[in-house]
Amino acid sequence: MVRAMEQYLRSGIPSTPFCPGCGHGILLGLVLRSIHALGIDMREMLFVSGIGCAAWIPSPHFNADTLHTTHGRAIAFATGAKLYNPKLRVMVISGDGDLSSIGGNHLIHAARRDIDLKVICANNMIYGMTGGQVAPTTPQGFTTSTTPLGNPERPFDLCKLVEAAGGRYVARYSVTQPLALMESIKKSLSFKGFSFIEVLSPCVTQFGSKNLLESAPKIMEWAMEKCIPREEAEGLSREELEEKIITGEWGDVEDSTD
Amino acid sequence: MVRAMEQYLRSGIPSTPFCPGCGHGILLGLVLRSIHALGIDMREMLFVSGIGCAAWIPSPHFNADTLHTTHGRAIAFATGAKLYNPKLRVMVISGDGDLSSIGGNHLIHAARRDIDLKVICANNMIYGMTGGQVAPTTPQGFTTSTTPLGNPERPFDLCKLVEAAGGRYVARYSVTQPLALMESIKKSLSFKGFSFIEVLSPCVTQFGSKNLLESAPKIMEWAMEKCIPREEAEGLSREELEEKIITGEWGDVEDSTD
Amino acid sequence: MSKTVQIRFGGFGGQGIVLAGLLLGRAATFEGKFVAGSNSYGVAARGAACRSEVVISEDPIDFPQVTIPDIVVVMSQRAYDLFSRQVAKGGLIFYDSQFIVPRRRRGMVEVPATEMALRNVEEKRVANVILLAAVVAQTGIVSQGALLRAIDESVKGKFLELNRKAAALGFHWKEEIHER
Amino acid sequence: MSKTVQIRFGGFGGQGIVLAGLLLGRAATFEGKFVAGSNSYGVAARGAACRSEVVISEDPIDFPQVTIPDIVVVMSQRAYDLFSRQVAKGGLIFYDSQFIVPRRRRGMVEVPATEMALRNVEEKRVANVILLAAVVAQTGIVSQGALLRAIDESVKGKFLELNRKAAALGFHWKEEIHER
Amino acid sequence: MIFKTCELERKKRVRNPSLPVEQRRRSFDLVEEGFPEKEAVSEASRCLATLSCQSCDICTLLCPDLCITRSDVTGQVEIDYDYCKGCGICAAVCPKKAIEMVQE
Amino acid sequence: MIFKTCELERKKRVRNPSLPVEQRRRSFDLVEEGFPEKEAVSEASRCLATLSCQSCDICTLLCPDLCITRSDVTGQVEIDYDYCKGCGICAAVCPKKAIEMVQE
Amino acid sequence: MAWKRIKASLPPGRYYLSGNEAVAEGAIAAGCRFYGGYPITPSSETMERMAHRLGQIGGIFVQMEDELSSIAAVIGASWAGAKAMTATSGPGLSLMMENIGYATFTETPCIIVDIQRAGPATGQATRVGSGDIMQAKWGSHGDYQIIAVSPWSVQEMYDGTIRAFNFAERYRVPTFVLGDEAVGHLRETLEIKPWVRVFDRKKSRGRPPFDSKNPRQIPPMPTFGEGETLLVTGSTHDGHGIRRTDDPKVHSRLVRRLNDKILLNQQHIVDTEEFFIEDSVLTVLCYGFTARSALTAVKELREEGHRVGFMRLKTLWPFPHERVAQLSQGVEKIFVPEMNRGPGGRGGHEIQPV
Amino acid sequence: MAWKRIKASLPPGRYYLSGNEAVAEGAIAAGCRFYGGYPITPSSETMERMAHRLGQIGGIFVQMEDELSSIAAVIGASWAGAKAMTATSGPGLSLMMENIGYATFTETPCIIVDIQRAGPATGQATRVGSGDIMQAKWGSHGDYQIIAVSPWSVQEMYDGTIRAFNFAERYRVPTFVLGDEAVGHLRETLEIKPWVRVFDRKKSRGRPPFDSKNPRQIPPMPTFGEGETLLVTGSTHDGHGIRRTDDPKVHSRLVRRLNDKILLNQQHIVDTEEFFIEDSVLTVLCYGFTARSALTAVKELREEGHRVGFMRLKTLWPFPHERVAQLSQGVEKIFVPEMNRGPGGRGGHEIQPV
Ligand SMILES: Cc1ncc(C[n+]2csc(CCOP(=O)(O)OP(=O)(O)O)c2C)c(N)n1
Ligand SMILES: Cc1ncc(C[n+]2csc(CCOP(=O)(O)OP(=O)(O)O)c2C)c(N)n1
Ligand code: SF4
Ligand code: SF4
Ligand code: SF4
Ligand code: SF4
Ligand code: SF4
Ligand code: SF4
Ligand SMILES: [Mg+2]
Ligand SMILES: [Mg+2]
Repeated sequence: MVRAMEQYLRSGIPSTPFCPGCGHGILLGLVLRSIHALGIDMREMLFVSGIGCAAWIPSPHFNADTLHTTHGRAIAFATGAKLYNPKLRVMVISGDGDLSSIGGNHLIHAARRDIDLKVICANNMIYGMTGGQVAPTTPQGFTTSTTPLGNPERPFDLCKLVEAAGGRYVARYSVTQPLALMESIKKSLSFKGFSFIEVLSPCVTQFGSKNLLESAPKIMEWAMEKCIPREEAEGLSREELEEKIITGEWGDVEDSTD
Repeated sequence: MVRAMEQYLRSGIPSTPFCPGCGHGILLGLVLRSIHALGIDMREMLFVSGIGCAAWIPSPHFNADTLHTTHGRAIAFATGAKLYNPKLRVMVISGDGDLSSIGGNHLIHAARRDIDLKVICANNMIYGMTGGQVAPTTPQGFTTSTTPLGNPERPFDLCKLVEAAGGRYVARYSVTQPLALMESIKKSLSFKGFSFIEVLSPCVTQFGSKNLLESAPKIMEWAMEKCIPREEAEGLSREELEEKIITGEWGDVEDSTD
Repeated sequence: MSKTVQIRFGGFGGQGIVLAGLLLGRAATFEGKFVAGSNSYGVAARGAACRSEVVISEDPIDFPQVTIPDIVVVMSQRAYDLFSRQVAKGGLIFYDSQFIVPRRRRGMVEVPATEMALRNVEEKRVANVILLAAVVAQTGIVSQGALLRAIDESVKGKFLELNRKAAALGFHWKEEIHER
Repeated sequence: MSKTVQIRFGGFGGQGIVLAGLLLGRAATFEGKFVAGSNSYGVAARGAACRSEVVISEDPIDFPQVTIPDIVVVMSQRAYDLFSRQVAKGGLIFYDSQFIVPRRRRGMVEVPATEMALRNVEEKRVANVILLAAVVAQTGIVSQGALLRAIDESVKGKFLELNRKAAALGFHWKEEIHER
Repeated sequence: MIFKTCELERKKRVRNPSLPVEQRRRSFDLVEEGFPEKEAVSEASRCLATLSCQSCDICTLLCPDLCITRSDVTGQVEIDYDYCKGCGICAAVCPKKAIEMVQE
Repeated sequence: MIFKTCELERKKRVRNPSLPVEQRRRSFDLVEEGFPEKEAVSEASRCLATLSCQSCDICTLLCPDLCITRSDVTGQVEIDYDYCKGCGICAAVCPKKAIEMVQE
Repeated sequence: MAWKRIKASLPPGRYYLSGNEAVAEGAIAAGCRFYGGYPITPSSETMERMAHRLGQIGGIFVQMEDELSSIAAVIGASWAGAKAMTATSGPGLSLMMENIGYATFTETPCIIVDIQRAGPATGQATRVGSGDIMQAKWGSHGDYQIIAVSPWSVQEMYDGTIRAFNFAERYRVPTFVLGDEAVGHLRETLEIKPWVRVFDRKKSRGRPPFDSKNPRQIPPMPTFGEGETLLVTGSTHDGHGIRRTDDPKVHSRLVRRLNDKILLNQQHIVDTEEFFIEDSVLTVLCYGFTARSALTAVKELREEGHRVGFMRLKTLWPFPHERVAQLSQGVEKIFVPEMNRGPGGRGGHEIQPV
Repeated sequence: MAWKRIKASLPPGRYYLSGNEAVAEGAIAAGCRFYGGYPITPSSETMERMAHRLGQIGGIFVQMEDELSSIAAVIGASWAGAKAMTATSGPGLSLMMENIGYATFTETPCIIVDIQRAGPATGQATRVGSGDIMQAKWGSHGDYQIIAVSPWSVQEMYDGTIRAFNFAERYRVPTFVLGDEAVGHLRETLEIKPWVRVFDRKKSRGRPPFDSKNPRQIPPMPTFGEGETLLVTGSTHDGHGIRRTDDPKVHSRLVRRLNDKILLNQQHIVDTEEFFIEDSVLTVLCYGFTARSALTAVKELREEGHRVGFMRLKTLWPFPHERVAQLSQGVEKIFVPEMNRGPGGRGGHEIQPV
C-alpha cells in the first residue's frame, strides 16, 4: 500500500510532523496534486519556506529543492534565488504569522516588484508552532495564549493587502474547498508574475482548542460554514458578511500566463 | 525680524539642514501652522521620526518632545510611547524610504492595529540623505543612482496600501497644495485612530538633478502639474491618469474625531 | 539524598503527564518542601511522547533534574520500556495496566487507572490523576490533602469536579482492584 | 618626501571641488604616478562646505591623506581662512579672486577663475577646471595632456566641451590676467 | 486528474464521528526522548472504509496524511494505516458515510 | 489662520525666475570641517520683495525656510535674510510676480 | 535616592513556578508595566504570563509584529515613562541588535530577557544552549556596554529580573536577563518576600539628560509629556540631545562616558559567588544553569577529597576581570564548563576573559 | 581543484578609484554576478557601482527593501548558484545578523562588505570607526566561525574582495570585507593585473552536502535546479539536510564541524604582514586603515632610532592567536591602536586576543 502522491514525496521521511487533522497536511497534498495535474517536473521547482508548522509543508516532504529559511524571510530568500535563476519555478509556502507578521514587509515588496513567485500562505489564524499566540490574522475577540481576554486587534485582509501592494494574481480558498483551491494553485503555477494564495488551513491543536473547536472534524466544519465564494457574498448584508470569510480570486491575471 | 512659527521652533537651532528649496522645509512649516491653527499645546505632542532627510523635519526643530529613532522603526517606537501614555498626541514624520521600504511592516501593522498615531510620510520619491538611490515610491523609468538605466520596478500606491492594511484616515497631498494639506493635517490631529498622510515633498538635489528638474522652482512646478484632486481625476482616461498623482482623502474618518 | 525523592512520569501527549507533575510539585510546595520539576516541552497538547519529572526535598535542591528516580509512573508501553531500566534501588514503578505489559516484576505497582476512569466517570482523561493519587496513597510523598488543594488551585471549570472524583478513586485504588 | 606632492582644494558644494581632485588624481595616474585622494563626503552636490585632497608620488604612498599640503587651491573665503595657515614651506596657494580677499602675500597666486569662466564661456561652473589648469600650468605636477585626457574620460555630455575650453583658458591664465 | 464529483458542499455535510477523535501518531519535531512515532496510536480510534463508497474522492483530497487512495480494481477507497493518524476528517466529510471511526 | 486667497492653482503658475537659482546656505549634517553655514551664500542670487504684493500668503506657506512673514503694518511680505537660502520658490510661485530673484 | 521599598505584587509565600513565569512575576514586582514582544521558543511563557498579569493590573501588553518592533516599542515606552521589558531567544535577539545599540546610545533603561536555546540559526529550539552571551555584549555595532545577569534557578529568575530592572533604571542601560531553556522551563519553589527594593530613574529638571561631568554619575532621565522638550536621538549628540554628527570630539566624549558609566561603577554591579575557594588547587568557573550541574559535581569531588573550588558569575557583563584574575593567581587551573564552544571556538575549556 | 585562472574584468593597467568602487571591481573580477543590498553611508558607492557594472555585464542587481532581505536574497542567490555579495555599514550589519548566522549554519558562501562608521547606533555616518569587528564575529546567536579580511588600501579593497570570494567559496562560509569609511572613500592608484585566480565551489553528485568525515574537508555544494533535491535548513540537520532538532549529538557534531572547518584550516586563511620585527622591543599590532597611520608613525620612530616593530592583520577572523602569542614572547609590549574602545571598553591599548 502507498500513500497518494508518493512519487512527489521525499523517500525515507516518516509521516508528516503535523498534529492529527491539521489543515497543513491537506494543503500539502493539494499542492502536490496541482503540480501533478499540470505535469510539472519537480526538478524545476524550488520550494521556499520560513519557520512555523506551515513552513514544514514543503521541507522535507517535497521531493524537490527546498529552502527552509529564517522566520519571516522566505520571500526575500526566494527573491534572490528566482532573480538569479529565472528558470526555477519558485513557490513559497509558509504560515500566516511568518508571511504577514514578521515577514509582512517582504510580502508587500515582492508584490510591488512583481517577482515571479507563487506564494501560498497557510493561514491557520494563529501561531501554531510556538503554542497558540495571536497572529495578525486572528479574528477579533478570539482567545489565544497572548490574548487571554480575546484579541483586541483587527486582523488583516491579506488578499486586499497584497492586491493593494501590487499583487497581480491574488486568491483565497479554504482547504475545505479542495477543487477550487487546486484550480487556483494551478493558475498560480502557470502565471508569470507575483501570485498569492491565502489558504485557510485550520489548526486543531492551538486554534481549535482555545476556541471550542476541539476536534479536526469540528474545526473543518467551522471552516466550511465560514467560507463563502465571492459571488455568494454579494447578496449578503454587512452583519452577515462579518461572520464570513470570502473566498475567490482577485487581481488582474489576464494575458500573463505561460 | 523673525521667522514664521518661531514660537514652535526650538531656540538655538540654526536654519534647517535641508538643501535650498527642499520640500521638507515647506512641510515643516505646514505642520507647525496646522498645530497652531488648532491651538494645540506643543507640550502634548510627541514627534517621532526615523532616519533620512525627512526624519530631520521634527528633530531638532520642533520645540516639543522628539524621538529620532533608527531607520524604519519610527512607528514601532511611537507605538510603545503612545500605548503607554495615551495622553500624548503622537505624530510620526518620516521619509518614504524610511516608512515604506525598511519600515513598511510597521506601517501596515500600525494601520491594522489602529494605533492612534498621526503618520506623515514626506515622499520625495527617492532616498535623499544617502545620495539618491531608488525608493519604493520612485516612478517606473526614473533614473536614480542605483537604477542607472531607469527604475524597472513599479512604485507603491502608499495610500491604497495603508487603507488596505486598515488605515482609517488616509490622505495624499503635495506641499504645493498647502491649504488642502493643512486641512488634512488638522483632521489627522483631531482624529482618534491611525491616520496617514502621504505628502509629496520634492527633493531638488537627488531626485530633481537626476531627472532634469534641476531647480527648486522647476521641481515645484512639476509637482503642481502632476497632482490633481480625486474629483478631477474621475473624468480622465487611463493614459492621462498614468501621468498624474491623485490627491485627496480615503478611508472612513466619520464619528472618530475628538 | 535520603530526604530527597525523585519522581518521573511518562506517557504521551493528551494523557496529562505534565499536569500530573505540576500537581505533585504544587502539593509538595504546599507542604513546605523544596521542589523542582521539568517536563518535555511543547508536546503536552500534541499527542506525542511526553515526560515529566519532580524532585522533592526537605532542603534546597542543588541539581534540579531527576538523576535516578525513586518512583516511576508510566502510562505507555514505550515510556515503560525506556524508563523502567533506570529506577533507584527499592524504587517503585506505577503503571496504567491499560497500556502496559510489564516485563519485570520487582517493585511493579499495577493501577488500572484508565479503566477506572472510563468505568467510574466515563472520562479517561482523568486517568493521570487517578494514577497520581494512587502513588500518593501508596507512598505518602505528599499528603492527600495537599494533592486535593493542588487540584483545586490548578484545575478550572467542569474538569475540577471530575478530577476531585478521580483523586478520591485513586486514593482508594486498592479497593477498586479488589472489586474487579 | 621630496618626490611627493600634496594638494588640497577647498570651497563649497556645487563649485566642483571634488571633481577638481578627481581630475588631478586621474591625470597623475595616467602619468604612472602613485596617487591617493580623499574628499569631504556627501556634500558635493549640496551647497555646503567642501574639501578635496590629492597626494601624488613617484613611489607607493604610505599614508594616503594630506598632512601638510604643498599646494592649496581655494574657492571660498572660509576655505582660505582655514587652509592658508597650513601650507608647506615654499608652498603655493592658488585662489579664485572672485571669492577671496587674501590676508597674506607670500606664495599667493591669484586666478580670477570664476570671472574668466563667466566672461569666456558664460558658465561659472567650470571655474574649478580653469583653476586646476592654472595650477597645472604653473607647477607642472601633471602634464597638460594628462589633464585633458582626465577631462575626456571623466566628463560627459555638453559639459565636456565646456571643460575642455576651461582647461585651455586655465593653461593660459596669465595671459588672461594681463588682458584685463 | 479528474474527480468524480464536484466541489465539497459548504453546508452541513459534517456529521459527528461516532467516537471522540483521538490525537494520534505524529513525529512532531518538538518531541524529546526520541520516542518512536507509533507511540501515541496505541490507544485510539481508527477509521474504517466500508463498501458504500461512491468514489467521490473527497476523503482522498482531505486526508491530511495522504493515506487514502482509491483502488484501481475495486474503485473503493483504501486506507494506509501506516500513515493514518485517526483524525476523523475522512469519516466526517464522506457524503455516503462510507467511512466510520471505530475503537481499535 | 485665515488665508486671503484660495488654494494655489495647479496649472502654469510658475514662471521662470529671472536668474538661475543657486544652491545656498545650509547646515547639512554631513558637512565636515565645521564650516559655518553662511559660507555657501557668498556667491548667489537672492530674493527681493517688491510692492505689488496682494497678500495672498502663498509665498509664506511655501518658503521652505519659514523666512517670509507678512508685516502687520504694511500688509506686505518681509523676508528674513538670515534664514533665506535663495531657493527661488517664493519668486516662482507669487501670482503677482511681487518677488524677484536678483544677483547679490 | 531613588531607591524605594514596595510591596511585592504577589502575596508572600512559596510558589511552584517555572523560570519563565518567575521572570514575569519579578518584572511585575519591580514595577514593569509595559511588555512588548514576539513569541519564540523557549521564552514564550514569560510573554504569556505578562499578557495575563498586565491585563489584571492595568499595565500595557502588546504583541508586536516582530522582534525589531518589540524592542523599539519597549524603548518608546521607556521614554514615555514605563519600566519596560521584552523577552526572546537567540534568533529574536539577533533581530533586536540594532535597537539595543540605540538604547545604549540614548541611555534608555529597558530589560531584554534572553532564554537561550541551541544555535546558530534556528538550531534546536527546545534544547538548552548558552551561545548568546557574546552576542549580548558584542552583537550591535560600535562600542557600548550593557549589563547582564545570569540566573541559575527559578528564584534567581525572579530576583535577578528585579535586579536587572534596578540596574537598568539606575545606570540607564539596557540590561539582560540571560537565562536559558533549562532554567526557563524548570519549575521550582519560589519564595516571594513581602517587600521588594526597587530603583526608579532619577529626574531633575533642567540638567542635561545626556551628559554628566563625573563619568560615574548617571544623568537624570526626563519623560515625554513633562514639558521638557526632550531631544532623543541615536545620532551622536551633546548633553542636551542636539545632533553633533560632525565633531569627533563630541563622539568620543559620549562613547567614553557611556562605557565608563558602567565600567567605573563595576564594583556596584558585578556579583560573583564562591565556594570552597580557600584551599582549592583547581577552580570551576561558571554561570547560568550549567553552574547547577557544576556545583553538584564539585561537591561530589570534594567528598572524594579533591581540592576543587567553585565560582559562579551571577552577573556576566561587565565581565569580572579583576576577580577572575585574582582567582587565577592561587590555583593551577580554572575550568570553564559552558554550553557553547567558548571564545576560541574549539570548546570552552580555557579561561579567556574578554 | 576548483581553482582557475580567469581574465580580469577590467583591462589591465592603473586606475584611480575609491575603495568602495574597488570592492565592486574586485567582486566582478572574482565572478560575483549577484548583488542584493540596501544603501547606507559610507558604503553606498559599492552598491551604485555594482548597479552600473552588473547592468553592463548581465548580472543581477537588486535593491531590496532593507538589510534583512538583502542578505536573505544574497543567500538565496548563492544557493541558486551565484557568487553573491552585499555591502553595508554598522546599522545594516546589525540587521543582517540573524541571517548571517543562517548562512554559517547552512554553509552558504556569501560576501558581506562592511564599511565601518562611527557607532553605536546612527552615531556619525560619515566618520570612520572600527567598532564592528567584534560584531562580525559574535553578532549572531550560537557558536560559529566566519572569515574576515581587513584591507588598508584601495588595492587591497580590490584584492581583498577577490580573496574574500575565494575564501567564501572554498570554505563555504560567509566572509567579510571589513573596511572602514577612510579606506572606502579613499581614492588611490589601483593596479589591475591581467589575470585573476578564483576558486569556484566544488560540486560532487551524491556526496552529502552538509557533512564530511574529515573536519578539514569542505562538503561539496550542489545548486538548486540541478535535480539534487536539496534540503537546506537553518535547523539542526544531518549530512543530507534532514532536520534533526531532537538529538543533541547531531547538533554538537554539526557545530563542531562548522567551527573546525575554519579553525583547522587557519594556516591557509590567516594572513599577517610584519615589518621590523626582528629587533623590536615594542610592537605595534594593527589592521585596517589605522595601520596606514601606524606604519607611518613606526617608520618615523625607527628613523629616530627606536626599536619599534609593526604587525598588520590582513585577515582579522579567525584571529591569529598563535602568531600574536609568538610575537608577544619577544617584545616588552604590544600596542594595539584601534578606532574603537577595545574589548575592555576603556580604550584599545592592551592586547586582548579573543
Ligand atoms: C526571529 C524569530 N522569531 C520568532 C520565532 C519563533 N517562531 C517560530 S514559528 C513562529 C510562528 C509561526 O506561525 P505561523 O507562521 O503562522 O505558522 P504556523 O505554525 O501557525 O503554521 C514563531 C513566532 C523564530 N523562530 N524566529
Ligand atoms: C539600518 C539602516 N540602513 C540604512 C541606513 C541608511 N539610510 C539613512 S537615511 C536612508 C534613506 C532615507 O530615505 P527617506 O526615508 O526617503 O528620506 P529622505 O532622505 O529621502 O527624506 C537610508 C537608506 C540607515 N541609517 N540605517
Ligand atoms: S499546532 Fe496546529 S498548525 Fe501546528 S501541526 Fe498542530 S494542528 Fe497543525
Ligand atoms: S537631499 Fe533632497 S530631501 Fe535631502 S535635504 Fe536635499 S533636497 Fe531635501
Ligand atoms: S469513502 Fe466517502 S468520501 Fe471517500 S471517495 Fe468514497 S464516498 Fe467519497
Ligand atoms: S482518519 Fe484522518 S489520517 Fe486517517 S485516513 Fe482518515 S483523514 Fe486520513
Ligand atoms: S509676495 Fe506674492 S505670493 Fe507672497 S503674499 Fe504677496 S502676492 Fe502672495
Ligand atoms: S528664496 Fe526660498 S528661502 Fe528665500 S525667502 Fe524665497 S522661498 Fe524662502
Ligand atoms: Mg499560523
Ligand atoms: Mg525619500
